[in-house]
Parts: sequence; structure tokens; C-alpha cells
Amino acid sequence: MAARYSIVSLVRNAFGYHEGWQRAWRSPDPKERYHVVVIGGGGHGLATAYYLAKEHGVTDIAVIERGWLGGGNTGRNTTIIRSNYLWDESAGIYEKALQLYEGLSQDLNFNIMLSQRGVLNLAHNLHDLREISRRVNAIRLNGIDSEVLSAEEIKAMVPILNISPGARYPVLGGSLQRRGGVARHDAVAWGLARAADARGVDIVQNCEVTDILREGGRVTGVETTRGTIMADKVGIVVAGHSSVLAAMAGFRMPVESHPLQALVSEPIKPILDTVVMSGTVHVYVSQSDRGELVMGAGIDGHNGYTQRGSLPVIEHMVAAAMELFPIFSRLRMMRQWGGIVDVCPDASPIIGKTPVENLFINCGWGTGGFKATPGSGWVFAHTIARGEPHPLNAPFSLDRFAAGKLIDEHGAAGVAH
Amino acid sequence: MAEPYQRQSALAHLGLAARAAADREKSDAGVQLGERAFPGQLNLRGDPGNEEFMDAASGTVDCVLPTVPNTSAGEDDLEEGPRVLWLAPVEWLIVTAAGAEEALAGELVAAAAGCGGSVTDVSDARTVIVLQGPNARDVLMKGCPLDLHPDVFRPGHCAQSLLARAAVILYRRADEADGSASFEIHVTRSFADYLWVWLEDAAGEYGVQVIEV
Amino acid sequence: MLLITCPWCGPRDEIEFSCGGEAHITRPSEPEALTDEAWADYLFNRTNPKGPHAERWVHTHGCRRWFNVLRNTATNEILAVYEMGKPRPDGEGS
Amino acid sequence: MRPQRMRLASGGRIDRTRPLSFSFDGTRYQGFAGDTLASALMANGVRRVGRSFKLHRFRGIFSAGAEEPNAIVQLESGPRTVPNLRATQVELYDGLSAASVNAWPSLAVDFLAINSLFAPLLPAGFYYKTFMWPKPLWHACEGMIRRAAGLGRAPMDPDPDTYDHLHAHCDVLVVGGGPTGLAAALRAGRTGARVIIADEQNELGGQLLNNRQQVDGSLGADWVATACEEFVGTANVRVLTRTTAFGHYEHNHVALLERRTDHLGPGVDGVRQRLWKVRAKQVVLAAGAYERPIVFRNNDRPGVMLASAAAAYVNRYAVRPGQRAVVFTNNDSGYAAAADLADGGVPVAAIVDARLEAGDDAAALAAVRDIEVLNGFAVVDVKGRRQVAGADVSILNDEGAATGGSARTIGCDLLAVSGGWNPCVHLHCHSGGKLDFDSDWACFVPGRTPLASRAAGAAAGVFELAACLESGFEAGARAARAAGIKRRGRARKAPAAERNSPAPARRLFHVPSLKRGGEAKAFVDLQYDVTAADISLAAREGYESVEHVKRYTTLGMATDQGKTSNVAGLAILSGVLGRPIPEVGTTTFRPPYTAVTYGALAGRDVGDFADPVRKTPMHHWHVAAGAKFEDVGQWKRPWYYPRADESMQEAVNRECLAARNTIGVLDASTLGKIDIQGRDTVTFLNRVYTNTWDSLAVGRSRYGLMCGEDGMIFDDGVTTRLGDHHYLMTTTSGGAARVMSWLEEWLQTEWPELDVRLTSVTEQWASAGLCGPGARRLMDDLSEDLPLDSEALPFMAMAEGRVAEIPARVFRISFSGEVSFEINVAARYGMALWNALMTAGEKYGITPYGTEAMHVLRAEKGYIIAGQETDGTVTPIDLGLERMVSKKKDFIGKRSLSRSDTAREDRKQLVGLLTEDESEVLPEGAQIVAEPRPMPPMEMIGHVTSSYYSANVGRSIALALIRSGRSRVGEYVFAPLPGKRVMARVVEPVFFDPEGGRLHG
Ligand SMILES: Cc1cc2nc3c(=O)[nH]c(=O)nc-3n(C[C@H](O)[C@H](O)[C@H](O)COP(=O)(O)OP(=O)(O)OC[C@H]3O[C@@H](n4cnc5c(N)ncnc54)[C@H](O)[C@@H]3O)c2cc1C
Ligand SMILES: NC(=O)c1ccc[n+]([C@@H]2O[C@H](COP(=O)([O-])OP(=O)(O)OC[C@H]3O[C@@H](n4cnc5c(N)ncnc54)[C@H](O)[C@@H]3O)[C@@H](O)[C@H]2O)c1
Ligand SMILES: Cc1cc2nc3c(=O)[nH]c(=O)nc-3n(C[C@H](O)[C@H](O)[C@H](O)COP(=O)(O)O)c2cc1C
Ligand SMILES: [Zn+2]
Repeated sequence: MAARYSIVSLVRNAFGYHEGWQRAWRSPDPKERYHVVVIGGGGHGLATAYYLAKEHGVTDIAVIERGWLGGGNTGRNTTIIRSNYLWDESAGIYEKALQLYEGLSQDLNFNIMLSQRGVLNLAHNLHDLREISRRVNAIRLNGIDSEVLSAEEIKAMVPILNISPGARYPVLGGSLQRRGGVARHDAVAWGLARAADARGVDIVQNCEVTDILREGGRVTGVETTRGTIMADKVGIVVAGHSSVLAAMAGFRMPVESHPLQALVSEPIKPILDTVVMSGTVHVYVSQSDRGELVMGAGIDGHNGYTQRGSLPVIEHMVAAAMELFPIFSRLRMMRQWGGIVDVCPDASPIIGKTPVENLFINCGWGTGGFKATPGSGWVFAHTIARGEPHPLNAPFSLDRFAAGKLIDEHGAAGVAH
Repeated sequence: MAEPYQRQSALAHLGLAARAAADREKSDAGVQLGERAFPGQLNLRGDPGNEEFMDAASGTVDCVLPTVPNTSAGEDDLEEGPRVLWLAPVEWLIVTAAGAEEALAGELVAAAAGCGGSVTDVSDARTVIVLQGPNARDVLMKGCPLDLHPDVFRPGHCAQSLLARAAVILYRRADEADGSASFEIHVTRSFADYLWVWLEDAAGEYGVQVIEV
Repeated sequence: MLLITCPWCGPRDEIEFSCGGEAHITRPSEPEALTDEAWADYLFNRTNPKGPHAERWVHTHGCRRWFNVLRNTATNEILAVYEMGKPRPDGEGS
Repeated sequence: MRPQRMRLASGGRIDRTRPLSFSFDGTRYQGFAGDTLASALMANGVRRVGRSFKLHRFRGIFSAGAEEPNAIVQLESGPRTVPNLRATQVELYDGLSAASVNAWPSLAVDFLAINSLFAPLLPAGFYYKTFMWPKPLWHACEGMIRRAAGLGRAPMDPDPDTYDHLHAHCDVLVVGGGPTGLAAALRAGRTGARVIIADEQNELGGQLLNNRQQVDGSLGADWVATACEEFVGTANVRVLTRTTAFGHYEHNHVALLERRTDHLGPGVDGVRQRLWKVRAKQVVLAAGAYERPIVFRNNDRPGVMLASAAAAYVNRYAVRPGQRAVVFTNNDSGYAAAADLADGGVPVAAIVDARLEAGDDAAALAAVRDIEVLNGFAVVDVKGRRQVAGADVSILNDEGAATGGSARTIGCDLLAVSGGWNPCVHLHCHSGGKLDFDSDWACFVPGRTPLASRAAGAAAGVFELAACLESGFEAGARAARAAGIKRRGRARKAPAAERNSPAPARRLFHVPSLKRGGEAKAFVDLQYDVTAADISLAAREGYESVEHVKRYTTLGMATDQGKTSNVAGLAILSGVLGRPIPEVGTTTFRPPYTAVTYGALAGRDVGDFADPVRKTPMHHWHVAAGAKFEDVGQWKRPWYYPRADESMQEAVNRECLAARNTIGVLDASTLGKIDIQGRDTVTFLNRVYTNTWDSLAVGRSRYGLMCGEDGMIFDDGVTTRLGDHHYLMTTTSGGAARVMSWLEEWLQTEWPELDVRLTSVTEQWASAGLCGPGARRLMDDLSEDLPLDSEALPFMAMAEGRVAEIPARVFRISFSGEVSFEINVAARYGMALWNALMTAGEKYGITPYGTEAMHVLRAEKGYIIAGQETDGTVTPIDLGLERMVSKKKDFIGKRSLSRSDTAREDRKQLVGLLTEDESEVLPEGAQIVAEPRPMPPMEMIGHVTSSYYSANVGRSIALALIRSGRSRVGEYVFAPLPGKRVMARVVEPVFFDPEGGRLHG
């Protein structure tokens, strides 16, 4: 069991020139067989393993990651966390996640730097206002905090925002979820990995799953670049690569992978204390603790696995940001990058069983799954352990597409976040 | 008959005639801008593989419909006759002098309808902005992703593309007497105001003269 | 930004085009005869491969023609451009 | 003004006849034209220019270019201030004012320098390990961390400057104008190829400006001038200086940032910065190489500097970077720098060479100048707190560790370091270029690339000048050929330079400290205070991947993006992990190469140009009439027309009443219109609309609903048959473009056999909708040739004729439930028509109404608005429009309607709501519950889609989508709102004239 982190351990280690710190997680060679293999060492995969161990007592688990932990979308998202979704099904799962987030630093004994600084969604026309009103009412009746703000109230919170009525996209109002905010994305992955490892989970990096072994419609293990690993149950949690893994297991999915881009400015002294999002102008912005303005936009239109996107998307994103924040004009973009997001037709995830017995999948979080990380792991762990979904994720089954029972969150995910 | 004085071009509200009068002496401008109001514009559809159609349509417009992408046929000077721009493998834009479109449309329908052709009058759907002068190309380059190098996009060439955030049809006319390039930009009526203001802004550094077209 | 060769207009910047997703998905001739699953397969399921992908593009701000592109989604290399209705040039898929 | 005490009396590329005054941190100094802020500060003996990010240690100028980690300044103040510029890249202009960043209250006295004392508590990632308890503590600490972090400050006012974009095309783009790039551009240019050569500096020349090498027998800089003259005479070569290629994107799309006025000072007319978007057939990357530092204890003290930079200050800027130098090197280039320093008046106390032997030429450079050379030695520590006072040296063993043997301190205030060279591979890597490892030079060099791009010269790991020139020349020729240029041009010979015989470098990135814990002061990333100890710590804790090390320690994440630190960092990591450097790999190189102004990225697309505003032909009338506008997509539509002191509600009431009692007129020009021709049009309409079209007669109109293939309503509108095979379709204003491309998609991709042609005519027609009891009378007044009575022109019919002498199509269609005439005229006559209507209609009390009244009027009739009653989850059946869903034929989306969930009985259905309190207007978006509870959560059964006060009905009305709504008609439901709860009765969704008598009247 790893030593606990605290100010005391920090001071103690300072005297030893920090030479005494233990590994945050082991680096084991994979065993020949596990009860559960989780494919994908992003936040969701690690959370799945952690909650399998913590909530269900399953510890014979390997998390198989083809690169480095958190190197997928977990390590490249704009870190916005909120639970202000329209439909009851979504509210249920995202709110579960937010509640887990609220205790996660303590639970993991790893400061994930959760910053509940509030998330603002702006309305720029009458249609936006109507949608915001609908959403806020629904969120409140689901027992989740949310409120409508006037343009002036928004200005008071975000003084650098341009609310001039003459703007091309005037700010007519907006909604605020105060409990929303940001967290340090890498820390979420690392904290989960460390806590899962402490409970006996094997975390295997630099190990790519190349095939999914089946016998008579039932999963038996995985083929990897580090050899065959047998398993009673396998969970696929690979975000942008979901279709690739599904193809290995012989089924197709309603998922497409798209580039999603983000960028950061050079670090500056604090000027923005909340997260500001606008679906209409297609941008969302927050300022990180280090001082960079972190910005993201919508997906690039075509499928892609390159982790890069096109410059015009960036130009639009920046122009949109400047419409809201004219003072950004002289600041500078320091770095841009892309991730591979897995998008479902209804902009809601798929969490549940697959056509292959004992093979489970958790994907389709698209542009907005970081906020769901602990909740997603929590329900997926339940699903794997029990072989049946938890009520919170039952609506997000793969067969909802045949039935037509879609959970259309396009309004919510019109732009990525 | 509706009186011509009742007409309003897309840019009527900008008072371009007065500005052109005021700019008449402005000789050092790098860019000249003007509106060619009320151009006749007919959208023609048909199958270029259908000889009957090609003969009928070409006969009516007095030139062979261009089938090479991004090229035009017919007259550079519209007073001499219609000009035909290639838009797509099955689509052309016939540009005529103001007022000539109605008769031509009638003739075209008569000639080509029987062999699968169709004609739609779109004279009011777009206006034409004329952009010329030594820096005309520089201005276009600020908003248009096409390669407009004089040897690549030559007189008589046309293309559909984007200019700033407006969709346009670009046509390069014969060069001006001083050797500088001249372009006609067909832009959707409701985007015309945006595009004009954008062009003036983008051309600002070269000096702009508003001209009467 | 991709450089896409429109089969008619020639090479143009990506901003002139829109991507219409996977190519060669034919609308079932008798939808009513399909099960919900088979219909959903047509409607929603996509191959979404990492590698060569046959997809449809339209030259939105050009000739407005639709055409097919074979593009490697892992590298963005464009392997072929071909007309609607023509089979995939690499012989893969349907 | 103080004298420039470190300025050399002669030499350099500065103009001593043009003195410039400037200030730094409030003190005024003088420099010369040709200086950078860094060189000018150095000329004035200013050595401390900033504080580090975390520990707030003093930092001095470290380099002479884009790689600078330390000399970060805030330029100017007020609306034109720019944070985080590198002083090494800021060209001096008269009156320049700059300040250090991240120090408060001043650079000399900085409160947060106290962090230095706590440094032992602040190793990499310390915050992950603490502030977790008590829970609220973190919130407070976060605020403190945030305030302490960040470097410079954002301007607080809008930017007065302008920016723009330029699309360019060329055969060969050469990035970098050093000897390599020049040779490439010369060669390619001679073939007649279209060439663009871009360099980030103020003039071409690259390293030739900084050193004293010769090309073709003359001084490098003079050769550069000759080459530039050749370009001036060549129309096909375009030279861009002060232009940084910052991103190499897919398919050879290269983005350049040209800084046009920054060097002239603030407030100069013209475009400040221009973004060039170059589509190049071929790219030659001749971006040179960075010298790299060697990491040792206290290597961050002001006075530690890259050796080539020290030489550049002497040669190019005629400044002495110190009084007495020690050069620490592991390769021959340190000797050249030492020679330049010595010749420039900076005595070199010693060359500390990690190698046992230098190359002959290099050794000779030291020998002639009598410089002591310590072979096999390394610098292990630096003396001096505020700046370098001396270098501690000691013998190195074979493993590259200092032994402590022969230790001595050499007094100096300049410690010039050369750890070898790293080719500038950034652009090569941006779009998938791979790296190879050159083990001779221990550096990464460009490998395979998917792009039509090649590296040359120092950027390709070719460091010798003669070879650079050849390499560039060759690359230029190949690029032109690959771009399809047939001519060979005047080939001539490559420019030539003297060859020398360098000795191999010694692989040495880091000299471990002799002191325990000393590594905590051995800085790898100078800007973010990442030390060798941090890297070891990360690896020890299991953050072994280079990407983890980066993120855990923040190595390479600062504004310099690790240009001088990344390779050293991963070399140290490689040592800790015992894995070879290439196996450890690099982090990902991402654009931009150096930071890019947001204003430049946005270009002209700001303010009024952020998005085009579309205006109808009657727009200016509405403006003059004082209309308030609503944004619908890009359109501006009149929302309502308030009179003098009318409130919005009063105006809307007046407009609504007029429309039903006298005449209302609406500008309907924004509706999408598609001209459809072809023999198969009926078949086509049958497939895209849910209802059937076989029986529509010429001159008649029909309302249609379109679904997506998922069965959900997508758009609606009226289509009219104009002729045998000729139809006119209308769509919603916002949906026009979408519908057009959707229809075109089906035609071209699924049904190419159909003879149907679509042409958008939205903009061809201006359209005014007249409605109300007086409408027909007004039409009668204005038209002579149109049939107007209900027999000849019944509801849902169309006629062509003249209105106010203007040729028009008149449609009897209605969105208000009144007798209406929708008059379409060519757009040029839109304003004329409108004026005629207003003039002739005045006596009948014609009243223009806006979109708000239009919404109320249609809601009174229960007509839906696609996008308001629908949201992508609503089927025609949900809206009670079964009658519009054909049973007989297939259409897009039909199959989806019978899916198990879509066919459910208890779906949400459109109903009307009447609040108990007639004056209470439910907010649109209110959620509906059947059983209210005192507190959430509550089960929601639907929501209000439209809600208005209706002056015609004399009370509030609402439309809502409610689960099993139709079977709830008559029941009461509730809308729980913040602070109250509204009760309403479920009713049929028609509130006015349910029989529809007025429509046909
Ligand atoms: C630019 C950007 C901005 C975003 N912004 C936000 C935001 O603000 N808020 C928000 O909530 N969400 C946001 N998201 C979405 C969010 O990042 C993702 O939904 C979430 O991180 C997904 O987590 P994951 O663990 O499922 O996937 P990942 O973190 O991508 O993890 C999947 C892992 O699977 C591994 N893998 C793939 N194939 C294999 C294989 N064959 N074998 C082994 N391992 C494999 C991958 O290497 C990867 O590490 C954003 C995404 C992007 C790209
Ligand atoms: N002695 C040695 O070991 C050694 C090592 C390295 C280099 N050198 C010398 O350096 C020179 C190398 O010549 P070279 O031409 O290859 O490189 P260079 O460094 O002389 O020129 C590169 C140029 O590219 C510019 N540049 C870099 N990135 C850019 C970008 N993204 N956009 C625009 N401009 C950019 C730089 O400002 C510079 O002017 C030779 O003189 C060589 O002898 C010597
Ligand atoms: C919230 C957030 C903040 C970031 N801040 C920085 C930063 O300060 N400096 C930096 O160089 N990169 C920053 N990045 C970008 C990362 O360096 C990196 O580009 C990103 O995680 C994607 O990984 P990749 O570029 O290695 O593919 C940040 C990324 C995120 C998601
Ligand atoms: Zn085309």
C-alpha cells in the first residue's frame, strides 16, 4: 500500500531530497489471465478498474493501455465539468459523476485540483434564450443546481466579456451552473491509477490490444503486443478507437471518430474566473491555474485518427472567442492540438453490453466525457461486475438505436465542451 | 410595366454613384470598386453529353457552352452579347447585359426545354461587384483560397469559391488598358453589403476608388 | 487543411467542401421489410476505420457536386477521388 | 542618458547614427537601430531581466533568438500592451517601453522570491500531494496559486490594431533565410519556380549575421546582400522577413505570421500582423539549429548564456555580453564563440571542454588567442547569487560525471555554454514527420514525412557551412523539379565556403551535481523552473513516459515550448531510466512554432465581419421605421416595430390585432425558395416529403413536412406547382441552405436517375405577406390583372400578374390563419413593392408586423415552427399531423416511425395550455409536471415550446409537448418555476378560429 500524500509527507520527504517517494503505480508485466481486462488506460478505463476494486471487490484486473496513461482524450481535453444536461437520463449519470468528483481528491488521496468556479452558457439570440430556459428548468427539476442569468449579471461575473448590444453576437443572457468548473485532467488519470494500483489492479502501459479473442460468441481474452491475456470479462473503454476495437470483436457501431481541437494561450495573470461557453459562436474558454487561456471548439467535419485538425477551425474558434472577449486580441496562442473523439448520432454515450457475451463497451462520450469520468467508471464497473447495467446507464445501451430510443443531447453538445 | 427607377440594386443604399462622382479624380488608388447593377443572369441546366441540347443552347447564346471547368465562353463585353460561365458539369451561368436576360431566357427555354435543358432567371439573386486595379489581386488573396496568379487564373477564367465568408463566382475579365487585372465578383444579394464593406476594408491599404460600372 | 481534388474543379482547399460521411451505404430498397436492427444498421452504424476510408464529399462552395474520396484517416493521405456510383478503387469493402 | 557601457566601438549590424531611447522597468536607456531589446539592455549592462515562474529566481538573457526562455517582457502599456514577448526578438524602436513580468513589486524586490526558500517543499507535482484536507483549503490555495502563476498581463481594452489574412500559392516555400535557405531559394528561383522565402528575423542571413564565416570568398553577411539583390530582380521569388512559419499543416498548407509594424512601435498605420496561408507544392525546411545548453547546478544565473548567442551579441550587435568569459563546450563550435568573444573584447578566461581533444581548427582558434583550454573538464556549479561570479570546474570521468578532481573556480561574469546543436525539427513534425536519431551529434534529425517537404542544412543535421550551402542548393533544385518545374535554370555551382575538420562532439547534456540535493538547482526548463531533480523524481514515481514527465514536471510547457530544454530533459530521463535517448523519444511538436497573436488568427473576421449579416431588400425601410431586429441565422428580421413609447408587448399586441382586424404586412423575403424543374419532380417530392404530391394541380400549393431518415421533423414549407414539370419549394428561413444541400445530396448520391434540377432562388425574390380582412381590398387597389376572389384564387393557389405594376407571383398561403396574399417580386423591386403597399394601404390602416407578432398569430392557430415545436426528437405524429404522413408511399424517414420506441403511444405530443390566471404568460422552456412536489426532483412530462400573450384571444396561450398529451386534454398540469408554480389546463392546440373560416374568406 502506497504511502499517503499529505503536507506532512511532503515536508518529511523534503528532508530526504524527495528521494524517498514511492512509485505512484507499479509497472507490472501482464499476467496470463485476469478476471477482468479493461482495454484503455484513459480516465474512464482507470475509473472502471478503480470502482470494480473499490465497490465490487474485484481486484484481479488489468488495465491495458497502448501508450501512456491518460494519453488519449483524458490528457487533451479542456477539462470542463458540469452536469447541466437536458434529459433525465443524462442528468442522472452526469450528476452522479459530478458528485463523485466533489469527493474525488479525498477519496483518491490525490489532489485533482477540482475548481468549482462555475460554468456559464451564453445565449445570443431568442432561440438560445428559449433553449436555456428549457434546460435550466429541466435541470432544476432534476434536483441539480442551475440558474438563468441576465446579461448584466453575467457581466458582473465576467467583466472582460463584451455584452454590447451592438456586437455581432450580443449576449442576451445565459445559464450558470455554480457547481460546474474544471479539474486537472492529468491528475484525474494519475490519481485513479494510483488508487486502483493500491487496490491491486495491474496497470500495463505500452501494450496495445490487437485482437479480441472469442469462443462461441463469448469473449475469452485479448491478443496484445505483449502477448495473449485471457480474461473472463473484457471492457472496452478506448474512446476514439472504439470502432477499431468493435471491429476486432466482429461488430459495428453507431460511432464516428472525429478530430477535436483545442489550444492554449501563453500564461497570463488571472483575468477569467469562470468557464464561459457559447454554443452559437462555437467556443468555450477557461483560464487554467497556470494562467493559460484554454479554448476549444467544435469537431472537424470528417472522420480522423490523426490527433490533429485543420487551421480554419482554429481561426474560427479564435475569432469567436474575440467576439466575446475583444481583449484577447493581443494575447497569443502558445500551443494547439487535437484529440480523437467518438461521436454517437444522438451525442450520448453507449455504456453496456455488446453482441459478444461478457464483452462490454463504454464509448461515444464524444466531446464531453471528461466530466463523466468517475460516474462512467462507476456504472461501468457495476455493469461488468453484475453482468447487467445499473439503472443509471441502462438507457445508454447499444440497442437504443434499433428501438429509436435516442437520448438526443445535440443541443447540449452542439459545440464540444 | 414596372419603371426602372423603382429598381434597387443590392448596394443601392451605399450611394455608390455619388461616391464614384466624388472619386473621379482619384488616380492613385490601387483598387477600383464598383457595382454592376442588374446584370442579367440565367442559370442553365443540361447534359453536355446531349448533342441536341448543346447545339440548341449554344446556338441561342451565340457561343459553344464551355465544358472545361473554370472557363467561360462568349463575350467579355456584355454589350456585345452574353457570356457563359461554367459552374458545374451540368450547369452554366449565362450573364447578359442588363435587361437582355428576359428575351434570352424565353429563347433558351424554347430551344433547350425539349432536350432536357432548364432555365432559371437568377438575375436578382446575385449582384456583381467589379474589382480592378494594380492591387485587385492582392485584395482577393486576403479572402479567397484560389490560386489567382495571373498565369493560373487567366482572363476569361471563372471559378466558384469563397471570398471572406461569402460564396462567390469569380470571373476575370480582359486586363485593363494599363495591364492591371479586372475581376467581376458575383455575390448573393443578401451578402453583397457585407462583401462590399469587407472589400473596401481589405483594400484600404492600397487606396480605393469607387467607380461607376 | 486538406487539399481535395474535386473531380471537376481541380484541387481546392478543404474549406470549400463538406464531408458527407461514409460512402457506399445504399438506402435499402424496401425499408418496411427490414427489422428494426437492420434499419438501425443502415441508419446509424458506420465502419469508421482507422486507415483507408471511402467517404463522400461535396464541393459546397464550388460546383456543388458530390463525389467519393478514399482517404487514410490515420494519415490524411488522399488515395483516390472518384465519382459517385463507382466502386471503391482499392477493391475493399462493398 | 547613461552611456552604453557594454557597447563595442565599432562593428555589428547596428546603426550608430540612429540612437533610440527606450525604457525598461521605468529606467531610460539608449540603444541603436538594429538592436533587439535584449542587445540594447545588454549594451547598457542590464543583466537581470526577469524572474522565474515558480521560484522567482533572477534570470538573465540566455539566447539571441526565438528559443529564449528567460528574457520575457511586457511590452508597452494600455490597450497596445503585449505580454510575454521575448526581448531577444523585440526589435528596438524609439520610445519603446518594456517591463519585466512575474515580479512584484519590482524585479529587484520580489515578494514571491520567498518561494525560493520553500523550494524544497515545491518539487514537481507538489500540489497533487497536498491541499486535500481540510476540503475547503484547496479553494483558498487555488486562488493563491492562480495569482502567483501566469507571466505577463493581458491588455484590458480592445485592440486598436488590425490584422489580416492572405492566401498564397507557390511551387517552393523555403522556411528560413540562413545560408541554407538562401541557397535553396536562389537555386529554385533560377528555374522560374514561384518561390517564397520566409524568415522570422528582420533580415535574411541566419547565422551568417551572427558569425564571421565567409561564403564565396566574402564575409557571409555581404554574400547575403548579394543573394538578396538577385531576388529583387526576380519576379518569381518573394522574400518575407519578420515572418515566422509557425505551422506546417496537412497537404503542405503552411501558416506564416508576418509582423508588419511591430518593429516601428505602437500606433503605426496599417495592418499590424498578417497571417499568410501558403499552399506550397514543395517545402524546404531550412530553419537552422538551436544550440543547446548543458545542465549543471545554478545554471540559471544571469550571465549563463548559449555560446553562439554570446558570439552573436558581439558580432551582430556589437555588445559585450560580459567582462570575462568562460566557455563551456562539448563540441568545436564553442571555440569559434570563444574566438569571437576574445576578438570582440571579452577576455576568455578558459574554454572548459568536456572532450579530451578538440578538432584541429578549433584548437588552433584557442591557441592563437592564448586561451586556456581545460580538456576533460566540466562546469559543475556557478558562483554568484544575483549573477554569475565564477564557474566551478572539475574533471569529468568517462561516464560523464564530474569527479570533483582538480576542482577550481574560475572567475567570470559570462559563462557561455555549448552543448551541441539540435536541428529545428518543429515544422517537420507538425503533420506527421518522423524523427531519426543522429548518434554522432546526439540529436534528432528529420526522418520520413508524409508531406512534400524536405529539410536542409542545419535543420537537417548538416552543421558545416559549406555543407549547408550545398544541401540548400540541392534541396532547392529538387524541390523545383518535384513541383513540376521543367527548366533547370542557371544551375551554376553551389555557393562555397571553407571546409574544416571538426572533431566529434561529446555526448554531455547534464553534469550531475557533486552536492546531495544539488540537482534541485540544476535547471532544465529555465522558464518553468524544472530541474534535473524534478525529472528524476518523476521517473522515480513512475511517471516514466516522456509525456508523463512533461506533464508532471511541466518541462517544455512554458512559452518557449522547451526549445532549449526538451532534449536535455529527455537525455536526463534517458539516464535515469537507463534507456537510450531514441527509445525515450520526444514529446509531440505542435504548432505554433512560436506564439501567434489571436488577432492575427482571427484576421478580419472580427466585429462587423465576425459573421456576415444578411439583409432583405426591404431592410432599410424597417430600419427607418424603427424596427427592432431579431437574428435568425445570419438574417436580420424585423422583430417588432415599436411606436414612440410603446413597450414590446404593446407593439406586438397592436401588430397582432391589426393583422386580424385590418391589414398586417410581413417581410417574408428570408424564407428559403428552391426552384425545381424536371420530369421526375413529383416522384422526388413524394420521397422527400411525408405527404403525397401526385394530385397537385398547376397553380396550386401544398404544405409539406420533411423528416430526416430518423423520422424526426427536419423542415417544413409550402411547395407550389408552377408548370407541368416546374415547382417552387419554400423552406424555413434558417433551414434554407440545409434543405437545399440535403435535397441535392439525395439527388446526386441516391437517386441520380431522377430528372430533377434544383436552383436556389431565395435571393431572387423579395416577398411581402399581406394578411387580414382588408388584404383583398388592398390587392384589388394595386392589381389589375390578378384574379383575387376566392373562386379564382382560392386558399393554396397561386397566380402571376402585376402588383403595383410590378410583375409578381401571388400565393394564397397563410401562416396567420387570415386571408393572406404572399406577393413575390424580383428582389430589385422589393422596396418598390413594399412602398407601394404601405402607401396604398395607409387608408386601410396597414400595419407592418415583425416575427414576434408572426409567432403569436401562428400560435393562436396552433401552427408549428420547425425548430421551436421541434428539436430533432419530434415526429409528425407527435405533432398530431398524422394526416400528413402517407401510408401509401415510402419517404425519407418513414421506416423510422415504426421503430418500437418511435411508435409508442405515450410519446410527447403537441397540445395547448391555458394558464388558470389568464394574464400569466408561461415562460417558453418551462417544464411541465403532472404531480408537483414541494422540492425537486420531480418527474417532468414535457415542456412549453411557445407561449405568448394573445391580444386576439384576450389571454395568454401556450403550446407544449407533453407525454400522452392528447389524452390529457382537459386535465390540469403544473409548471414549477423558481419561486412559484403555475397551473394550466391542457387543451387542443388551436386557440383562434378553430373552424378556419377566416382563412378561406
Ligand atoms: C480537445 C478536446 C476537448 C475536450 N473537452 C472536454 C471538456 O471540456 N469536458 C469534457 O467533459 N470532455 C471533454 N472532452 C472529451 C473527453 O476528453 C473525453 O470524452 C474523455 O476524456 C474520454 O475519456 P476516455 O477514458 O474514455 O478516453 P481516453 O482518455 O481517450 O482513453 C482511451 C485510451 O484507450 C487507449 N487505447 C486505444 N486503443 C487501444 C488498444 N487497441 N489497446 C489498448 N489501449 C487502447 C488509448 O491510448 C487511450 O489512452 C474533450 C475532448 C477533446 C479531444
Ligand atoms: N559550428 C557548428 O557546429 C554549427 C552548428 C549549427 C549551425 N552552424 C552554422 O549555422 C548555419 C546554418 O545555416 P542554416 O541556413 O541551415 O541555418 P541558420 O540558423 O543560419 O538559418 C535559419 C534561419 O531560419 C530562421 N527560422 C527558423 N525557424 C523559422 C521559422 N519557423 N519561420 C521563419 N524563419 C525561421 C531563423 O531565424 C534563421 O534566420 C551555418 O552557417 C552553419 O555553419 C554551425
Ligand atoms: C487543460 C490543458 C492545459 C494545457 N496547458 C498547457 C501549457 O501550459 N503548456 C503547454 O505547452 N501545453 C499545454 N497543454 C497542451 C499539452 O501540452 C498537449 O498539447 C496536449 O495535452 C495534447 O497532447 P500532445 O500535444 O502531446 O498530443 C494543455 C492542455 C490541456 C488539456
Ligand atoms: Zn467542384
